[in-house]
Amino acid sequence: MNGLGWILIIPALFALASLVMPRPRAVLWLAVIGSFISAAWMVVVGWEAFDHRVSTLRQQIFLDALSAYHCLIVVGVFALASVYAFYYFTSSGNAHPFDRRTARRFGCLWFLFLDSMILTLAANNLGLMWVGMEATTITSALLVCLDPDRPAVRAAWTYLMMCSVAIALALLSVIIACAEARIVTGTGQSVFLWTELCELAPKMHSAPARLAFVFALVGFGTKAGLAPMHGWLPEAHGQAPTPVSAVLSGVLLNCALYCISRFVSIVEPTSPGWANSVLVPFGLFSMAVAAAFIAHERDIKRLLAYHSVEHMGIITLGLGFAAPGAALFHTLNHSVCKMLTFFCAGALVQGFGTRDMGRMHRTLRFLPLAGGGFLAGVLALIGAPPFSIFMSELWIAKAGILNGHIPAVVVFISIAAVVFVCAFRHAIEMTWSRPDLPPPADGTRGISAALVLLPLALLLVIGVWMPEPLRHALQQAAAIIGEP
Amino acid sequence: MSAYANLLLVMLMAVDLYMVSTTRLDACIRACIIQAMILATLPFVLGGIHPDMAFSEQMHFVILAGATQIVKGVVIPWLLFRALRTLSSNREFEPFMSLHYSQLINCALCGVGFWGAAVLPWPVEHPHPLALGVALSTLLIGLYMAINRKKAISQILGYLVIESGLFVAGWALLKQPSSLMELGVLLDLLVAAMVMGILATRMDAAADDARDGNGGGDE
Amino acid sequence: MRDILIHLALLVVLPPFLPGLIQKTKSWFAGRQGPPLLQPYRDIWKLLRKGAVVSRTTTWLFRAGPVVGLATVMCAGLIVPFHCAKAPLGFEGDVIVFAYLLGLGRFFTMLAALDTGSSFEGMGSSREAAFSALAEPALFLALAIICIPAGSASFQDAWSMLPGAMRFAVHPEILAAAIAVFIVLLTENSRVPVDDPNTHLELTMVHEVMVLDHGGPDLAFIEAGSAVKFLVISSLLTHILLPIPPEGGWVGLAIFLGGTLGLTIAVGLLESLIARLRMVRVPQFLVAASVFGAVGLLVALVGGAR
Amino acid sequence: MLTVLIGAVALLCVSALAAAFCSRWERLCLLTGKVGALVACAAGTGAAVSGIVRGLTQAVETPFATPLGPLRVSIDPLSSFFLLCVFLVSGLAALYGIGYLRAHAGRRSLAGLCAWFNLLIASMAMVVLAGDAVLFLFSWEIMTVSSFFLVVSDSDREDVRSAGITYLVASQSGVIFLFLLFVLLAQPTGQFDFTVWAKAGTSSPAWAGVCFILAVVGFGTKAGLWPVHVWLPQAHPAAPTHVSALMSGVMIKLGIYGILRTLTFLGPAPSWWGVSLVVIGVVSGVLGVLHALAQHDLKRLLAYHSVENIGIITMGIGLGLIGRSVQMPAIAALGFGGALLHTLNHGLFKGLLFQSAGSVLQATSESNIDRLGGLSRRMPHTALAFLVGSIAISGLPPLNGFISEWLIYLGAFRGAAAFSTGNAVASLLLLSSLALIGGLAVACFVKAFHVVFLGEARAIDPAGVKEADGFMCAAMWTGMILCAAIGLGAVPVLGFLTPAIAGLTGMPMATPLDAGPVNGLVLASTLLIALAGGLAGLRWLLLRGRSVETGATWGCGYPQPTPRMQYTSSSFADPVIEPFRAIFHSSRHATGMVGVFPAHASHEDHLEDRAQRVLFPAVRLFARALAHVQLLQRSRVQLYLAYILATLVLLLVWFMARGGF
Repeated sequence: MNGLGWILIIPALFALASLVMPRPRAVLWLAVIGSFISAAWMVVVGWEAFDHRVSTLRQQIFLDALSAYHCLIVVGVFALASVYAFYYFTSSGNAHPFDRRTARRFGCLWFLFLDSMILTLAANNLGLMWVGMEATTITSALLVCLDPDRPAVRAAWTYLMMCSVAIALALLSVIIACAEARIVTGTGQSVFLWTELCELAPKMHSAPARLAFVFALVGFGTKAGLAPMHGWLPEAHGQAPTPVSAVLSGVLLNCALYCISRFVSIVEPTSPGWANSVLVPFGLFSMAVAAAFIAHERDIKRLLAYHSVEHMGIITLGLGFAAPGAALFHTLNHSVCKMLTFFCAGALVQGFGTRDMGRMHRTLRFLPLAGGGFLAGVLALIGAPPFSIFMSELWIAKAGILNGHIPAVVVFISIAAVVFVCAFRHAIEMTWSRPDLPPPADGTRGISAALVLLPLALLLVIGVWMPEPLRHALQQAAAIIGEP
Repeated sequence: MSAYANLLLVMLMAVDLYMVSTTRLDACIRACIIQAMILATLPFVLGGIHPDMAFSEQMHFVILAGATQIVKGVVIPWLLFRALRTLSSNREFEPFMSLHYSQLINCALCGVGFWGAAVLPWPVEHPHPLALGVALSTLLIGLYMAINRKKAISQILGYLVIESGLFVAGWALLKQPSSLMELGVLLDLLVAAMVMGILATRMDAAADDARDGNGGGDE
Repeated sequence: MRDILIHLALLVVLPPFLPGLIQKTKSWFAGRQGPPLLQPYRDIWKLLRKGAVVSRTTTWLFRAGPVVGLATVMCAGLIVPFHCAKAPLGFEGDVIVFAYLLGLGRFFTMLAALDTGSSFEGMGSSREAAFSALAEPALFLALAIICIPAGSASFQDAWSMLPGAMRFAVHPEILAAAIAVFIVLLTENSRVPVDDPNTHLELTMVHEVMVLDHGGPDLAFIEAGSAVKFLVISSLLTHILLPIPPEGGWVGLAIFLGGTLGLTIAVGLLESLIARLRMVRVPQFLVAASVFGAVGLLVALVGGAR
Repeated sequence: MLTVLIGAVALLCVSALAAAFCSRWERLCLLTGKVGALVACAAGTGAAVSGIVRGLTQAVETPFATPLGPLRVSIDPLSSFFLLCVFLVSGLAALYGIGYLRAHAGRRSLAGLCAWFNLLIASMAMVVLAGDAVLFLFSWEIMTVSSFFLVVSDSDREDVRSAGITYLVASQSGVIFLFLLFVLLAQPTGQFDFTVWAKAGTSSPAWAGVCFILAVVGFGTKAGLWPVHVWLPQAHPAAPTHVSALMSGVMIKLGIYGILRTLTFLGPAPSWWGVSLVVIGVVSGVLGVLHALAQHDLKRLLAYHSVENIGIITMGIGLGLIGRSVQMPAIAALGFGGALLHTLNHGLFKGLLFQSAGSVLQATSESNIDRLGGLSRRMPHTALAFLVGSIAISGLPPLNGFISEWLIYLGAFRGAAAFSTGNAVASLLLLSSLALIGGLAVACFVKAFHVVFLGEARAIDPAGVKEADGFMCAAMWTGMILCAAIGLGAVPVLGFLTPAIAGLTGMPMATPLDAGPVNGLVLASTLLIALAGGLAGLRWLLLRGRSVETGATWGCGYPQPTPRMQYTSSSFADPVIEPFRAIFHSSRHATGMVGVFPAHASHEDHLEDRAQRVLFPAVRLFARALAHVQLLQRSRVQLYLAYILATLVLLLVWFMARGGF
């Protein structure tokens, strides 16, 4: 049990610790400290994973470049979300009081959620990965209904029901893949480790592998929020407390796409290019559906949820265009940007006391930090240039054309433009509309400057300059998915 | 041995059809218990346990069967009965599709299940005639139960039927127990059922009535 | 050098004679004796020695109008060849400068009229704007017909390329150009079918009402300007219709003078014979000119004039 | 020289940030913003001029690598000419902005305005300096976003915001075409570098045709070609004046720059490209000037004139393309030279017109010109500026507008004689429509000038009107001097042009446009001015001794003439528009005379842009169509489970139907 095992144990320990915390603020402090410690440990362990695969527990748990890349994004977003949770729960704008019992429940579930995500990403055994996925569903469902009011519970129910059924199908795909591997090994021993599956992949029959991929796509696709199975996403994000929805849409969707990319590298050797032809329509359909909803959505958090659906569509498109480097780069940009916009949206909701964007007015003047942060976040989200999402979208478009998907690129760019206009219109209406109305009740400082400026700075830097370690990490991770 | 297997699989199908056609929730939960018992014995019949296997492997079978029986047959029904007591009514009033149509649809779903088992390229050398078909049919019936029913409790039941369908498919495809996999599945099933139970009761506490899983207009 | 002197003499001396001739033709045709031929010279001389009455609402533009009007027309006179193919200021592209100089003159005349702020002058300049906007394409199409055989946009090349004898047989399209230029002549100089120069009812005027408020030297400049404009545009027509030898000389001068006077008499006759068009019909009249030009061009392109 | 340009752009960005931060001290913010802009523009203009004169081609790569490789900044004669336009007109707009914004100190946040203004200039310069597609798209989008924020700057008004949204929709749909164009051009080589593209060209003539169409539509939306010009008349009245001067003086020219740059990539051009550009130019020109005639708002009128002048520039480019496709470099040089010079000229005189319109708007705060009148006595400098601008934009001789139109005319005349029948018809169409445009432009600007500046004040109190302040007059006077300088100094200016158009026409750099006729032209202009001066002196001499009384204007004996009886813009324009009424969507409401002594009669006539009546409802329809998709999401878990089942079954059936897995 070298250092790798500890990445799972540390969050579990903090989860237990937070059950015995005396006061709510103590829980929040614990959350912040715990997430930063697990982040630090993950960096220590994960760094060498980019050069060679690190594994433990008889190969059951491992970290290769792809999972290390995703793990780093998860712990990074988690750390900042914990800091924001401190501001969110201590400020006065919330509907339900943050008493000791809810605080403990929140702390425990918060770390269990982190633990299950790390388990999913670090599991070499596909069954274990499935278990981790199911665990994330359960913990995040309970986090969504932290406030015991009716819509939140119903949203949590929808989320739990839908994802459990979908992940059941994903279990079927795991079973099919392992059964096929067992036949191909000829030893009669059942094979569950992804690394072995990968080696056996060229010898597999193409038909069962494709069947497994179809089930995996439907199962994990629902968890990733790909249309038409995205129904739960706006419900869950709309009702969840903001730090939870920030993490949900920031990193949880990436884990689901990570599982799909694992299956892509299994299917790829036997039927090259077939997986892309399946992923591209899903990506485009998700973007189209998301664009339609973004145009007329009034609830600020549901709007951001639909943006998540759109960007998951773009990442799937990146995978479909056989450009995993661009898709992974876009995953990083989207996580950071979505986190930023959710923080600012949360502060705005607390400031104005409502989630309806129609009733938020002159946000730039009354809540300059949150309003300005939200405007910049939306600009970044829709691909305005100085920020990095413009660069990753251009990279994906270029890859699409070079691989001959010209009609798909045409649709991709048109939908991106439609989303640009619709989202920008919402932001403009919020920032400058209705000068006559009075300022919101309490302009509480729902957010700290660091939480807004740090992600923005990161987005700006990556947008213009690709640092060497990031390029190396992207290259290694892309090689695993099968950069042609 | 396979004769018993066919018998058990047919009994499983019968239980599924019974669950769909009843509107009383407590009857459904009892049907679940029966289903759990069938699933517990199935590995012995289907899995090809034979006397000359090593003692530890045989113990493996026994532990798994015991665990399945305990989790699916005892703990989860107890949870559901507790949830049922807190909810006001015991009867599922009007599912979306009336019972007659539900039964017809279920037969169609069984047909689809068997068609799928036959046509789709499943990775199994010498497939058991019934196993995969029954597994898929159970899966589809469970999915249909979740879609058609309004009450939260009956949706949990639908989810359980799906899980049992998967269990059978697992055995049909993998043919021998893999400890980590089964334990993980059971554990998750247990926790999922527990959480659903809690949510269902809380929904009842928060909502005026648990009549519909989530009917009523959006706010 | 001799030609340039003749050209300048023609430009300064000849123009006022033409309105006098038109007036004489009309009165002769109406059976009355009419004012003497040199009357316009006397009018201009009289006006130059008078004072001026200027409206209170006007600015410096009102005074600049007539000055720029005359200057542009004189400049256009220097560009257009009279009795020979070469003009004192001929260069490639002078065809365009000629047309736009007339435009500049019109621009300042209209602004000077509008400066007084009277609704009648507004009416006159709005009609002038409408008609000249439609006349421009006709003029350019005609000029294009002329310049196509030469392949370059200069009067000198155009006139010297046109064959002396059998002109209309070789280039039938220049007949269409002649008609178009004649219509433009009538419009620019506000002769009868488009506008009646000596009507007294302001509501019906176009050009006259624009110069209503000018007096003294300004009016003299305007009178001289319109006379020179008549000579300049008619010189185009004479070059199309009559075979003026490119090297000019006395023969060229004689043909040019005969052509110009003949044209003036023709305009006078036209004014006596037909009444003016209704204000609404004038745009169709001008579009007809453009159509003639376009047809001529098609003939030129297809007929192998190039 | 490239370092000076990059330094200028950097200075602009720095001053933008500085202005944004010191938003509390308005004077300091205005100072840093505008002085920074002026210094940068001066340096930029100097560098651009030296670049043109030396015909320099230089490139440098950014040391750091963006995700899509290092960015290239490059300059060649064509881009240095456009840089000259960008920096010259932006400098004038910045100078004007100082005076214009001082009056707005109280009402609007100056920090935002100055910051976005400098960022807009910087991004426009970067678009021209971009050596590869990534930097081009990067700065193109920043230009769009910063100009959007400038248009929406006084965003309290609802119509300003809706105009902003219209502008956003138009520019984004243009960006779709640009994205596709650049990605398609990158296909054969897989790189975004312009020099690689110039050598490689496109894989097949068919693809070249597709790229050409994409470029014309994409860049045409920004340039304002018909019918994708609809955002121009919406955006300009909404934007503050010094911004609309910058936008229509410079920003729409980058659309033209884009088209020219793409032409250098697409290799040998078939002649149908040139003909189609001529036709588009003709349509834009004629319809632009006709719609300008029908306008009552000064800035909207000038916006439509931008459409007209862009039409003229496109005609020039079309003529040049035809010349190049039939290997007649002389005519191609005239076409491209006329188009490029008109780009610079239009930047100057359009900026001048917008600046004087802005001074009028600021002095009277009345945008409907039918209520103004007689302002030339109170605002002499502004009146003179508008007059000079009008002469220049109508292309009348002594000034610069005429030089560029004259070049295009020369090319058209030579083309008519030399081209084959099809191309000759195109050049004749160009010829006649340019003449019609010239005539209508004269009518339109006579109308605009006299309604605003001449006669008597119709519905405003002229006493309250005061002349624009020092900076604004300085900007206007510089503009006037530049227009006259280019008008009279045509020979050196054409020398400027030859290196810029060498790349386009494929002609070697050495042969300048044949300067012979240009000397004649300059001689004619100087002669004209001399004659006018002489006659004015004669008039002064004659009237020196005599009495010059002033009396009331002759009203044909009407007892009580009132200022409202003067000709207004609609009455002046009516006879001109009458033959072309079918082009507009006219809606008249007239309450006729009733009874023997009619008490009240009213006539109202609205002329709307047909392209707008088609495009706006189309966009609204698309937005409403998006609303119907909402039904998909009715927060029922059963529905979503059904979706999952349906997707799974659909996928399985789809793959089974395609012959098994």
